[in-house]
Amino acid sequence: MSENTPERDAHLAAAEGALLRADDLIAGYLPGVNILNGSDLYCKRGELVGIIGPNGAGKSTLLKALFGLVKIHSGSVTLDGADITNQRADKLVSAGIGFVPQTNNVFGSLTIQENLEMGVYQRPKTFSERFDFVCSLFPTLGERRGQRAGSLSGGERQMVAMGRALMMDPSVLLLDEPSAGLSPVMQDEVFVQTRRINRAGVSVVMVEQNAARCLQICDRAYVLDQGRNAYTGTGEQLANDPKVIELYLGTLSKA
Amino acid sequence: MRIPALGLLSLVLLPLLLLAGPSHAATASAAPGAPANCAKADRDDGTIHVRVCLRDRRGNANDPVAGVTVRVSDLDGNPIGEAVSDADGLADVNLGEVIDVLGQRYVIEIDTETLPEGTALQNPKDVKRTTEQFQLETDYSVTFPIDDKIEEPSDWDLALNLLATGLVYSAILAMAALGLNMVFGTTGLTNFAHGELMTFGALIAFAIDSMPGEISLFGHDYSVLVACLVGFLASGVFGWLNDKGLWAPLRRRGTGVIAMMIISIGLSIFLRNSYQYLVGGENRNYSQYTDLQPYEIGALRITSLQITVFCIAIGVLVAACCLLQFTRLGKATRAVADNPALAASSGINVDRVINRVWIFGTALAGLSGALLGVTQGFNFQVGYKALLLVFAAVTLGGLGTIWGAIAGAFIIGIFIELSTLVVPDELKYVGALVVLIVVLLIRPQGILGRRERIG
Amino acid sequence: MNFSDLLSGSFQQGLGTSAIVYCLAAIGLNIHFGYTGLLNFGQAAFMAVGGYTMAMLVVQWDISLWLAMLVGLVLAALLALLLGIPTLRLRADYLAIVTIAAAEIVRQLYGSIALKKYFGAQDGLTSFSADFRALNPFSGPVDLGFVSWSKDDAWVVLAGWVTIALCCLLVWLLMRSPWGRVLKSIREDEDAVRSLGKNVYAYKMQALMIGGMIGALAGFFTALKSAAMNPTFVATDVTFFAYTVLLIGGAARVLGPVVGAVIFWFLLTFLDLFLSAATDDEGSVLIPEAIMTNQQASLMRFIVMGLALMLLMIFRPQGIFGDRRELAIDGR
Amino acid sequence: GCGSDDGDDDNSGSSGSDNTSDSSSPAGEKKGDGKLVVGTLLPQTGDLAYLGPPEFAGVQLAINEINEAGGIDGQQITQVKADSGDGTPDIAGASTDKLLNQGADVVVGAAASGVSLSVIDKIVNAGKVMFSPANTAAAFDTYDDKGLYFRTSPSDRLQGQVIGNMAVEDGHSNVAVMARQDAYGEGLAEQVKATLEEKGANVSEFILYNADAENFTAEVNKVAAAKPDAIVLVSFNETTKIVPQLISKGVGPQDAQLYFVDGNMADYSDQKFDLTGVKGTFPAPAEVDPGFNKLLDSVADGGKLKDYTYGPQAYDAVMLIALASLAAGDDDGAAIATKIVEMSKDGEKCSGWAQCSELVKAGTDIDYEGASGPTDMNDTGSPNKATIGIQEYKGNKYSQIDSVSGVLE
Amino acid sequence: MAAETNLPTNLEASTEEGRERSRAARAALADVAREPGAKKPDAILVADGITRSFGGLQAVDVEHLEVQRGVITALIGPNGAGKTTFFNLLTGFDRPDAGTWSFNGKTLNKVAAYRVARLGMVRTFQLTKVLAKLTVLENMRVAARNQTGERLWAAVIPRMWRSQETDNTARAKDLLQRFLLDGKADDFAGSLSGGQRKLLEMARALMVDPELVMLDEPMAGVNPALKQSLLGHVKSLRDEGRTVLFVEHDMDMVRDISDWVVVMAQGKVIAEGPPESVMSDQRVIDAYLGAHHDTKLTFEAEEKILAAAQEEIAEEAGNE
Ligand SMILES: Nc1ncnc2c1ncn2[C@@H]1O[C@H](COP(=O)(O)OP(=O)(O)OP(=O)(O)O)[C@@H](O)[C@H]1O
Ligand SMILES: Nc1ncnc2c1ncn2[C@@H]1O[C@H](COP(=O)(O)OP(=O)(O)OP(=O)(O)O)[C@@H](O)[C@H]1O
Ligand SMILES: [Mg+2]
Ligand SMILES: [Mg+2]
Repeated sequence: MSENTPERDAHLAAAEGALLRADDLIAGYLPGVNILNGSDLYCKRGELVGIIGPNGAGKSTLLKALFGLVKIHSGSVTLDGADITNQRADKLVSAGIGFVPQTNNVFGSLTIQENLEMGVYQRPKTFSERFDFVCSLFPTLGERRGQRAGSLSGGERQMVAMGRALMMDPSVLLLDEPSAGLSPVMQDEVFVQTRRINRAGVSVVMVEQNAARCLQICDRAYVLDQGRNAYTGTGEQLANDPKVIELYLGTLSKA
Repeated sequence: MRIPALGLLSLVLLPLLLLAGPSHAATASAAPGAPANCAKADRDDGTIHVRVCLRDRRGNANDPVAGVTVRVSDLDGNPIGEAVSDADGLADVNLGEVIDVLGQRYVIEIDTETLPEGTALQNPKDVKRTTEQFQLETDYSVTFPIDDKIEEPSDWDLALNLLATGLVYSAILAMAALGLNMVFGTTGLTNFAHGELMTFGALIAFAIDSMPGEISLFGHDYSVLVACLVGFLASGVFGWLNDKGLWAPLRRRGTGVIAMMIISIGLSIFLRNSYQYLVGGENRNYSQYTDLQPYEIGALRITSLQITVFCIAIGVLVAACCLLQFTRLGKATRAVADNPALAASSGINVDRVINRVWIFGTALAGLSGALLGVTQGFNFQVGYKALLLVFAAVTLGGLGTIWGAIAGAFIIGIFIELSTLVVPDELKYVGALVVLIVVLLIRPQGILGRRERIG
Repeated sequence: MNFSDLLSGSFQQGLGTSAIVYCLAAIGLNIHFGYTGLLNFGQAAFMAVGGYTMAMLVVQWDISLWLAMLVGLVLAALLALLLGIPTLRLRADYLAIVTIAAAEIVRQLYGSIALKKYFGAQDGLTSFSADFRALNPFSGPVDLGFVSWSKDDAWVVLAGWVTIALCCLLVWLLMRSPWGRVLKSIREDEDAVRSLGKNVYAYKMQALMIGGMIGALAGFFTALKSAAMNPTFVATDVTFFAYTVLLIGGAARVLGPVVGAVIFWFLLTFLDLFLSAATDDEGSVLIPEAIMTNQQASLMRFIVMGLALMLLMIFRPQGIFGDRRELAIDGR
Repeated sequence: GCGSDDGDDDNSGSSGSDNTSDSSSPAGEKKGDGKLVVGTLLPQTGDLAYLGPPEFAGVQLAINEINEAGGIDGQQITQVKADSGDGTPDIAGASTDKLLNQGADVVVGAAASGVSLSVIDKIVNAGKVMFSPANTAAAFDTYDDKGLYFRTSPSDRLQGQVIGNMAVEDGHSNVAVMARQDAYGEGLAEQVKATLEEKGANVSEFILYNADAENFTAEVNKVAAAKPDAIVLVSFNETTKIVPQLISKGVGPQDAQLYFVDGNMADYSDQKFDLTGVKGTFPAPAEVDPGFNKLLDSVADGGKLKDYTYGPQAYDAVMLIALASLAAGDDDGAAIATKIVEMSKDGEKCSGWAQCSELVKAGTDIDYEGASGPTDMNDTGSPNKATIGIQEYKGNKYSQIDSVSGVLE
Repeated sequence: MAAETNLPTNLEASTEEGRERSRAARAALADVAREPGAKKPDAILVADGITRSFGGLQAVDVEHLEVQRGVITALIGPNGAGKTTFFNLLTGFDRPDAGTWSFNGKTLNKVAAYRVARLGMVRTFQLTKVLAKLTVLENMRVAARNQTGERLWAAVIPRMWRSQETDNTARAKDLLQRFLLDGKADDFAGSLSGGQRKLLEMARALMVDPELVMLDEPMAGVNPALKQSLLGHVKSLRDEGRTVLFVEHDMDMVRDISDWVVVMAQGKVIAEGPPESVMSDQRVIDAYLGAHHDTKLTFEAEEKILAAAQEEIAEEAGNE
């Protein structure tokens, strides 16, 4: 679909051998309306990839498409060389992908503990060990394990959502705005932990609106606009690119 | 799974022995009514008589009372005839030719003075009968009961019996309610065809039962119970089919819950009429347990069938609840209920979980239908007629909550029975439905439901 | 088999008195469910109150039919109020059950022995339509070529379609107004609407009352079309079939109920005529008795009806007029 | 039977209600098309569907009998069928339209009084005869039916009296009455109760149950609590549900005298419970023809009937219609209507088509004696004389042991 | 019903007079004590002794709180501090166990949520509530208040509400443009992305023309560039004479636009004051901001943290 510019060629070349790789994705919710218009993405083993972009750019859609929750009309997704395009989500989970959606990311009628149990649904034996780990990150969750997630505050929900993904102990983690709604101290915690998990060998793709922060910690980042990759580069490159700053990052946080 | 299954087994096996017991021994018991020795005269002379049959029935006896005078007069008091009761206790007064008697009215009076020593009318003041216009070309029988005071049936005894039948019915209802609630809980579908799923179980059981031959175990005939079991299993398969053939493809297409609800209405119409197509419109009974004499425990009269059905139902309910509460599948169903996309993201095979729920839910419904059929006969509408109550039960308990469905079913089932102590029988459902409304007024989320958080 | 007879017979019902009743009931439901999202499964109750009030007042108290209708409308509105006060604060599913229950209660009360002297128990009420018939402009059967009605039916049909036209106009005006917009918003998210300063409860109540009063109109026609009122006319199923009618046409569309009702009755009659002709003992038997007897043919039309309803919802879940895009937005 | 539209359309055009009201118009002038078309509006679907088959069979039997004998003046009777449903959705109206469109001159039906009331206007205003084999509601006696409504099942007043009298005669003074709450059950049960009380018996429990109800356990519990020595059960097909429940509460047929009525007198051979000793009544001639039910079986759709309720009445309805048509020399509804009452009473007694039609052709005034009893009618078109057969069960089959005649004013 | 509003009529335009007034209001804050429950010179909203508990959890326990008219007040606090619950209580979406509060001097106890909104106190939801099957534009139109056409009788006579509708539409389009949603005006709101929903929610609240607008995390999930332009818009609200109370976790935004900050923790107000003073409050830093909140993480610093983390992991692995 998308014409092959030199940048794209370079990108494709670099994508060789990546763990998770999506090529020329075209996807959308309604027939005839494509939200993704040929976006590429790859994530190497152990890499932390950030995705930023304006609202409605298709960031969440991209993650959902990777995870089989949005129908891909054309293009392909591969995991470790194997084609996983339009695979059922639960299969992807067993293949080692974890996903934290942006909205509706907790089971409201289940307790916190049950929410976390869902994270290890396919490997219930590992529960207690992972549970201790997650509780050490978010002490509130441990204290309130019996509370129904539906009655939690926005930030607490976000913790549960993140906690559920961490329970999975995945090899690739897809995060959609994990820091949204969290207090600053918690946001720090999330970023640091994400990085830490990543360093421990987990490949991470994260969508963030806290763009400055995101670019700081990620190895590489994409700027997505109208369903296409507008810019790619390392976090540092993008964070200092004046165009990116003007169009996507704003100057507020630099002030 | 295994522990509940064992529990279920023991719960079911115990009362099965009851059913096999010699409950038929009582069949040839008490003679019906009183021996009618004031038998109709074999007379064909074109006259009409007044016949008064006097019997002393105090203390459950039934002795003819002889020598009592009975007078017949017209409305103006002109005497027409009188007679004295004979050795059979019969006093017979000839009124005359049919032609003359038809359209007339008479007064018939008993002379209490002539009653033998020690006897008295049940109602001493009730000594005179005024007839309507004669319309029948036959003798006119009259009675003046000589009997003990009528003892008012005790409300407590009645209530006890109502409670017992109510419990049995509730337990059956609860299975259906649980089945409905499981499906509602996981898919959000208000399944109007649930009644037909119940009927399906009953129908299969009926089909198995009507096959020639019987199924015996240790010399006892268990055909019907085996048929119910088959109905239960077949319903599970039917649930599987339902989901695979209809609901799963619909989910895949992203059909909304409302559209699905309407589809279920269509399915209900389709199935219900198909059943009638297949088996016709009459009530039918299964081959066993339609002539069980009750055990009498104090004032309580209860049959082995009722005990068995109750135990089976409770056993299944307990097993199902354990399954839902404590197993991974149970949690998965609740997760899927809550947020299917997220459940899939957690590695749950949503389709499979929903499929399981359909299997279990339908199996429960089918068993419930089969047991309904066993306790009160089969009809193509057996499930359909219960549907409103099942809905009421589920709502009353709280939509989507396991225990709620069961609690609701018991409240509705028992209330329907007990309410007849106060409301006319024809309105017994009205009472239960009013309770439903009242409860929802006080607790809008149902008895065990929870409030939602806003913001 | 004579197809022109089949068609004319089917049109007679498709445009006839029963279609009118279900159309009106569905218009009421459209306001409740289609636009406001109120899951009213007790439309039969409003029909019952309308029909019975009208019939009862004329029969027992001998007042004018028109006055009786007015009272019927008022009582239907009151029933809406009575049902609404407690239930409109509840979640939609609960409203559904409460209204089903209410419909059942109402029907059983009308049919009960206790109230026999007012409502005639299971016999129902008759001889109340003199005032209506007196105004009949037709003096003989009406033949439109492809379809004909007896004198009385023709009058009910005429009055019915005029009423429907007026109701549709009302719905059309209401739903394109800001008032209708608030209703649609309530259907989507009550809390959001509340936060914008709208009295959600009052709007829902208004919708329930208006839809209920249109339900009462359906009740009037139920009674007038057969000059009788009877508990079986307002059984729970009536509401389900009214929903069917509504969804065939497409919810939240002004003409949805009209198209739905015509199609529903046309199909139902067509199937009946066709199948019974096909299985009739005399004439040409298309389907041998071993496969389908005449009695089974009557069932077959409901079987096919059920199937048709399913298929329609599967392949055109938005109904004839609905907007597919709208369905793709998952409200849950 | 769809091909006769032309003739019928003309017909319905000219025989509107206007004509029927002055039915005194000179005879001799024929209004019909010469071909009697009998429409049947009986339940095939819904709650009362099980009542349909015997009624359809009764109609079919009569038509066969007449047609085999050469029809009415050489013209075969044709039948058009329609389903009256149970009111949900209300398809009786549509079915009636269908019958009228197909040129029915008379409509046999409906079974339920409520359904009949919902279509009576339509039928009589079209100038057609409506003849119900099963309606018992009092409302029809006073209904403005333009003289076109008839029925063969006698008002339940006689039957109620017979049961009441029988119960007292049998020596019972403590009787429970359990009846379905509808036009049929309620009317009959009220009469039973009145008769019992008039005769001094104590009606210890009087229960009207909702025929839609799923079970009758509460009702049966109440009956049992009253410890009656006899129970009158006024019900339809739900009898097979109620009897086992009565047994299970210790008030079954072996524990208390059970009385059945026309609605539930049936052959229960396929049931496991034992009805020996149960008595019952239904309108029947003094001497029953045991072969009649077999004949019904032979014409029933889909084999042997489960019961025969209202089958004879339906048969008699068609017979009376055909005889009236023969006597009037016309198949127009209004013309038939003027003769029906005449055929039913006062004259030379006859039964069966062969015998009666001969007499009619010879110009004799006949008194048709039906399969369901004397079928004498009063001027409102309801039976005013009836014979009630008293039946007793041996095993689960019954036979007539006696009969009682009665008259109604 | 229209009479319920106490709003000055010319709020629309951000007049010089308005700006002057808001400057005065801000200036008046200078003298206010920097302690929880401080008295404000011109309080639009006053809450007293409000408590709400869920089971054993005391979610809100506010002794006294005043919100100054005509300024932007931020409400911050750790997750689960009770901010949203407090909003719910104030706006009638939930009932407190105890307490009284008033808006513009009018006591709001037991006042229904929609009346609160009509009085001029409008809130948004943290978890957005868009009207999914209405278009974005319709979402906006619904919000306009005092619509004649929303009365049942007037609704059937289009003449009575046509012109008003035109005005509302124009205003709605204008707002949508400011929130970069004009391109989506005719799409169903249900098809918006997470951030777009936030924007619509805010735009819609403004469409009500409120005197006090309460935003619950309006910027969470909003793109930084857009956020920046929206800040200007929020500030202009103040200049129009409106009062803004918002909950936010983005400290840049709080610092940038708020005139006053209230800090909640565990249901209680623990600190109040201008942004700088509050953010240097040690308790606030401990409970909420965390050590790194203003030291922008440099890549080197980050690496250090990570190295420590890795060591930790290695240690853990060793322990097992
Ligand atoms: N309905 C409820 N049932 C039980 N607990 C509740 C309920 N609503 C809120 N809570 C609890 O009350 C506390 C305050 O919640 P609230 O939503 O007000 O927090 P918040 O300050 O808005 O947090 P955040 O910044 O994360 O949105 C939380 O701990 C939450 O779990
Ligand atoms: N369920 C849906 N149906 C139809 N359209 C949708 C749906 N979800 C999102 N869209 C549309 O797809 C586009 C991209 O949405 P997406 O959620 O991917 O954006 P995003 O980049 O994640 O934005 P944000 O930062 O605001 O979350 C938007 O224009 C939105 O309107
Ligand atoms: Mg997004
Ligand atoms: Mg919050």
